Amino acid sequence: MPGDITINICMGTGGIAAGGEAVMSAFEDALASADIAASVKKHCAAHKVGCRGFCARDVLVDVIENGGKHTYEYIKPDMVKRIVEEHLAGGQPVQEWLVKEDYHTFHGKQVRAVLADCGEMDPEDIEAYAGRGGYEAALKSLTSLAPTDIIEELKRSGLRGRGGAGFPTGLKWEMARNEPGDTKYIICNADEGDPGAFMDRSLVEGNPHAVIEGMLIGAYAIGAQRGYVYIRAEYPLAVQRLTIALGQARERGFLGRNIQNTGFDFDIKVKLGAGAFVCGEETALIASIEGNRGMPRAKPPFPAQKGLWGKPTVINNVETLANVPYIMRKGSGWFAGFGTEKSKGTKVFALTGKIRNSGLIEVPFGISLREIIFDIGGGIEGDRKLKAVQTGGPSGGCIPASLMETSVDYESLASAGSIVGSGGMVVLDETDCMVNVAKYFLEFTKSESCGKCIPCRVGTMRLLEILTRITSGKGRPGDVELLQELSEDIKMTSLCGLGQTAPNPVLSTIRYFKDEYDAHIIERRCPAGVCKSFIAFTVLEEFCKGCMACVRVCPSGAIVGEKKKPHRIVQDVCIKCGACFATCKFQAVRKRAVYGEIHTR
Amino acid sequence: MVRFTLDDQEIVVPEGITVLEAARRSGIFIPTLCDDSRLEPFGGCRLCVVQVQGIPRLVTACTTPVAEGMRVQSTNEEIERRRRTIVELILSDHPNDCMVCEKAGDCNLQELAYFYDLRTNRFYGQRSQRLVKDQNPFIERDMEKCILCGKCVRACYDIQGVGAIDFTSRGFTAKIAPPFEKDLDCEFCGQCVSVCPTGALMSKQSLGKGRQKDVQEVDTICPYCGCGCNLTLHVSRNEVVRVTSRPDTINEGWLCVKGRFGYSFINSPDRLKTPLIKKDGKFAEATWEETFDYVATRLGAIKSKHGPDAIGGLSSARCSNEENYLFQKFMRAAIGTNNVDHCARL
Amino acid sequence: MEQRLEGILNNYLQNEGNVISILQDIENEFGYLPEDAISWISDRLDVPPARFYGIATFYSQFHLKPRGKHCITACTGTACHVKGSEWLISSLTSELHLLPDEDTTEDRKFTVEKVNCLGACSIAPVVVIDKEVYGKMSSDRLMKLVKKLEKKESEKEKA
Amino acid sequence: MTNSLAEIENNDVLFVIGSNTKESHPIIALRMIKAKRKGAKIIVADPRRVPMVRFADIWIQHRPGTDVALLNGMMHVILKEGLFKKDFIESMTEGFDEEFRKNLEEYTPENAAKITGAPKEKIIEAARLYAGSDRAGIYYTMGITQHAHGTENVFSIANLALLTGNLGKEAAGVNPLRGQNNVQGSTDMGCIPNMYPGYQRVAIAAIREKFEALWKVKLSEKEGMTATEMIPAAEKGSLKALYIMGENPVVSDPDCTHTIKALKKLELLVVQDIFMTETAELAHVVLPGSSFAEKVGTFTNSERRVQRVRRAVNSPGIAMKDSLIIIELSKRMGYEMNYPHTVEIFREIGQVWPALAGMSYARLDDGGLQWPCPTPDHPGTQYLFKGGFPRGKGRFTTVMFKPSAEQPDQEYPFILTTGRQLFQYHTGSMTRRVKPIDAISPEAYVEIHPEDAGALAIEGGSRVKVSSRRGSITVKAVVTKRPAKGMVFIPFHFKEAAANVLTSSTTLDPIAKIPSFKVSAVRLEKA
Repeated sequence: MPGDITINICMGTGGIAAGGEAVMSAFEDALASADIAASVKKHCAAHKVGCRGFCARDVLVDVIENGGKHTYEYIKPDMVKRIVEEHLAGGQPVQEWLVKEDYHTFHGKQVRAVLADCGEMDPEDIEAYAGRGGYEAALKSLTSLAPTDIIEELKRSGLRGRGGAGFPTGLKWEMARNEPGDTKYIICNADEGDPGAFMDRSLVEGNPHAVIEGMLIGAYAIGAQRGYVYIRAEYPLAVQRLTIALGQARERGFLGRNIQNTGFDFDIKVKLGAGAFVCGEETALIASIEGNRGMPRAKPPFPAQKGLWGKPTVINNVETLANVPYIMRKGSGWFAGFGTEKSKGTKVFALTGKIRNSGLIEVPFGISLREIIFDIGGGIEGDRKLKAVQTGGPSGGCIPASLMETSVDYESLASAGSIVGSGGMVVLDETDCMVNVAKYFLEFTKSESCGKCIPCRVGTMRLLEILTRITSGKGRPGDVELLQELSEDIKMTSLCGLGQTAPNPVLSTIRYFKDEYDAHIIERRCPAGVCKSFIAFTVLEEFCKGCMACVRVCPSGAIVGEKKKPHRIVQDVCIKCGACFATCKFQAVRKRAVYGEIHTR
Repeated sequence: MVRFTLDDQEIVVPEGITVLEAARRSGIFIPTLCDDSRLEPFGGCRLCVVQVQGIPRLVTACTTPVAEGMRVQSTNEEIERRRRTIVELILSDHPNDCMVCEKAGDCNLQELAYFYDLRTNRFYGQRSQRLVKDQNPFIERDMEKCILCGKCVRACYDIQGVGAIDFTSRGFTAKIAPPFEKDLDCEFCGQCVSVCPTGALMSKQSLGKGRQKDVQEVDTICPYCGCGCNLTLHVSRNEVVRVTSRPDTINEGWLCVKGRFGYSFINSPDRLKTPLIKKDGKFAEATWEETFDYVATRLGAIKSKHGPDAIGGLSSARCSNEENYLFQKFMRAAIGTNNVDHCARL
Repeated sequence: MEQRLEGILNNYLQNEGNVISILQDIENEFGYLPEDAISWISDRLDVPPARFYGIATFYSQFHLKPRGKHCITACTGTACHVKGSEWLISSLTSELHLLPDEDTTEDRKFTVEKVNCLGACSIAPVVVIDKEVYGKMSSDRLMKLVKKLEKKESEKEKA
Repeated sequence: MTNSLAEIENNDVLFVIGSNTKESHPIIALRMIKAKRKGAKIIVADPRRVPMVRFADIWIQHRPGTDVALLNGMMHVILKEGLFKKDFIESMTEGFDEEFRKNLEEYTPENAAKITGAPKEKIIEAARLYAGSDRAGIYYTMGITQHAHGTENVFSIANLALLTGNLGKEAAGVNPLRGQNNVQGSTDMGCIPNMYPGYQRVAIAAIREKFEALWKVKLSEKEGMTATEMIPAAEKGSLKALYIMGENPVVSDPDCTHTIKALKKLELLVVQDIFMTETAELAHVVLPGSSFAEKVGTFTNSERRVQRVRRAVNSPGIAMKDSLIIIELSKRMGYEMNYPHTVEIFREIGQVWPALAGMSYARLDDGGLQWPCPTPDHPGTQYLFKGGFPRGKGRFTTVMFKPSAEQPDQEYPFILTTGRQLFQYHTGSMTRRVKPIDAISPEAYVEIHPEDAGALAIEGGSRVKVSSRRGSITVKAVVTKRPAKGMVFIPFHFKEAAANVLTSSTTLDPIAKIPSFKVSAVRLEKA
């Protein structure tokens, strides 16, 4: 029963980690307490909602009354009682806990199209979704549209795959539809493996029904009877909400036999990933659903021709599918109204890293990086200098601060040496070492390579080895050129997208930050002070108060000293973990550069 | 039939075949380490990359079906440069001990290293850690030499239907191993040995008995069951040291454990070397003359005393047609009886 | 063991699962994949054990050795990485005296593992201890949490 | 085989009955697996869980010796459901009469299930699958033939193929797989007591006269004895001399004790072999012959393909080519054979048997040829009975199920089946001298079902004494679900624990004289 007052509590993974559940039960307790119950409770309902986007401020709580909305940030359970008493019962919002100006600028330049319902309703309640127009599009599609109409409408909308490659969705569906055969499949790829990305998790947690509805429409359009959601097991909450939503959709007749009396049969199964990044690649994902090692195979044949169990199969990313019901409901014109000529609509990004307002954002294509970072993101943490933005995860690249006017769309980011990718956007500042960043991504792709093809299996290892020797002071002249040559060979000859894009972080950092590579190789220093071989931690005696704080946190026992006397770090024992540096309240622990070893061949 | 252009040459091939197969039929060489036309295409070694007009990246000839009007370039400076890097990468994770390797002279990888003139390597680095010891009696598994072409896995799984080995782990640590990396325990058909392009899988019985250039190959037929598999005996110093089979035969080059590994009885010290005549319950060596006379005299005596039907002959299903023909002719024409049979019923 | 495996097998046969889902069930049931369990199931399904082994070693979710009692998972996603997850991990392995290539302490009390990304990048760096998510982690705080667990364990031992 | 090995992969149904193909014909099994990969369905009927079962869509585990009941049951279903090929039966066959149909009536799936112990649903399913296919091949071996009623089993199989028209066309047929490399050739060459080379009957005067003219000698009119008749004749004393070339009956023939006793009675036993076999040890004279690698000639495989054998190494010592030994002996027996080279012999074979007339060593060089190949330009015959049968029409034979002669009883409660295993070959004289093979398969064993083993408190790996009415042996126990309950299996390759100590030499098939190796009654005890 919706009451006059609605309380929405953010309960995505971020919200829960910040204590969302405790806040929720605090509200329930407070509302149940005798004196409140009489006056307020019967008008009041507390809901858990999906990700609100601004995860950095969790737990976020909305109080909505008579259409007016007040949002509280950083809410802890012990604050709830006062909100209930003063705001709910007394009608006076607790001013000092409400969100500040930056909360509004965070939202100012965003367009919430696919995220429209995310964070505004209880994701575990199909009625909440239906109440906001959910499943109207599916109903319309199944009852009054021909499959080809749907495909045409999608083509008109200009929707392109949100998983990374940006292939036009309508075309993909058309290919699968035109393949002969009675058995076809639609798969939702929720194996969000890019580090630094959580768009799909947030969508499935916040609005699982939109994904299901998108799959239903897609299934009808291509003629599939069976769908799969391949989702990471690392996302337990998303899996749980999705499973609940599937059950509800089945109960309400949107899945199963003879859907809404249209004679159309379709059902969806959840398949849990088992921890392999490469399974985000279509053919590897299929192999994994079939119960095999997730090793990709060559295309053609494309999955739309020969996919799961050899049948025509469409694989769409979560965000792509979640867009479908909104496009079908609001029209292709509405969708195409956002974005640029070639990149239509909006895109969800996970804005993270050294950014003040990190969180989940949705922006129209064509917005500039500067607007995202400085207007929405509020600039760099601690007022340090922006160095670069990493987009597209391990397949993407780093765009330097000088190119912040770059428009965010498929083509512009590609020409800047990166990609839109699935939507990870990690902001890097002056304390980040770009060689280390490249090495980080190669470490990632090397350990996620399936091992099937040689350029990726051996090539990424060799790239990593070269990067490792550069960051550990053993770089050789010519290493940068060798990295470039090998990178090109790997890109051109690898079997699947993982290998074909694995060298991108190397190439783009060389392209924009060659000076940092040179500094490591020639000058033997790490300008950002990140690479352990080039730094040492020391205690400045004049600042040290002898408080023993660093001695306590040092995991390797490298700090010696007595109470009230200056401490000392034994360099041979120090593992350079930085714990002391982070702990010292008096800035007595200093990081200094050391020269690298003399290079020998 | 499909018409397409390969290196500026117009070629007509049956529908559905791969660019690699089409090139082979046209006599155009494209290097590969993981392809075998009897196995499903794998696309793992990437050496057969070619340029197809309209596709920005290189594609593998082994997995790309020929399409009408396709324009394919099988070689040029760029393609060869990339192929060379791939071989270089393989060698950077390989023991490169060709001078003592059993496979030298018959090794596809060695050939490619020679072809691309890889005297030095830009990429020497960590080598993958793989098991070398395997106590099984048949197959030497020197997995350090494995390049993960997966031919053995495909042969074991798809052709032999066994699946004794599979890819394990992933990325640089990937390897091919029996479950839990124990010793190989399988049908020991040796299909894996026959498809291995390097010295990773070898027959233990053949080790040190002569490299390929030292042996003479003789094609013949297997002496065991009735499949009639074609064998190629590898002979060195009057000894059969290895058995292989050609892929263009009725058994498509596949053999079983007996056919591939069961040959050493030929050179067994137990072989009968001279005729033997039993005297006082003991065998004594005899010359052929003595022996023939002995047998003919005894047979003649029995024949004249008891008639030819007191003599019988059992021929052998392991002897040739010619021998069997002579044997029955001997029984019927020389002895004069139809008492001749063989072991068809056993 | 057989009884538990029988249950897993029935569940698989009823829900048309695949080899991976069987392994996931075994991992959930036993905390790792015991060799005997794989042999048993491979025999029952007539699927070569090599295939199970190949899959088990491909996906990082599966473990062939028993895990520690407490599982500490450090996220190494990009956001966590740039916020110092590497330093968190080196302090962890140092504190628990883990050798390189080792993820479980000798007494099987602790397992330290990395995960590519938990998708909770806004609260980076993230560490999960026994399934509870901790955001904005510092090595100081992490050491305190670990030491608390260690203390609890040694007290239990004494008692 | 009526059809060819290469055709197997184009079958859409394969009915494998009484054949442990994966172990006894490993490479033929690969073709079957290939067929499966290409979408074929496989039916395996075998009392044991042979490795081929892994690839089977339907596995019928019937009791040993109940094949006729199973096949008749299938035909009952095919008749009742109208799945038979009327046109084919009318135009190509005879004997599809009242008697034949009437006989099948009693083999309802229920009755067949009762006799065979296999569930009736599987019998029905297999019947429908086989009859529903246009390209269905039957593959069988000794599991069908080595019975006291082996010939009837074979007739039954032929009936099934005729009923569904799966004969005389590509990728179908009735395909017995031959167990030894040239067993086909030995038969083709007339090493059988009632036929000259090329299946030409001794009893027909015109044929005999033809051979007399060719061989320039008077030939005996009397059909001879089979191998299984010669041994009792030796024991009785009517056979005085035996010349054995490349055979080891002591180990391979039923009832070893009896075989040894019989051979010892001979006045002259001549054994020609490459090893001192158990049989050779009993001989008066041993002639050292040549192995396959030391001679030229031809072998004929299961699919009637004649292929070239080539010399690779020299024979050891003064061992001689087997053909030369025969030629020399013949000369001394007063019958001159004149063949300067082996090719001359092959040419003569072509003269006596038209099916090989078109072949020459040169033509055989490239992969061999399948007989019949009557002329030098004939491409060989891929499958038999295209457009008709040699006798005019294919004949249905009414076959009734007969229980095996030796049934288990209280004293001997288990059914013993003997047979081959993957690593060894026949009597082991070759394979057991190959070190790695001996390492992997060093000794004889008996396969026992776990429930039977449990009841007798027999543990895997322990020694078991297996006894029959003929004798007893002691072997290692292998406890496995491979055999059905109540059944045990012993491979016959191992002379030191010869399975043929247990088998019977008296329960022969009345027509083919084949021993009943698949059903003997035995008792098990802990040793």
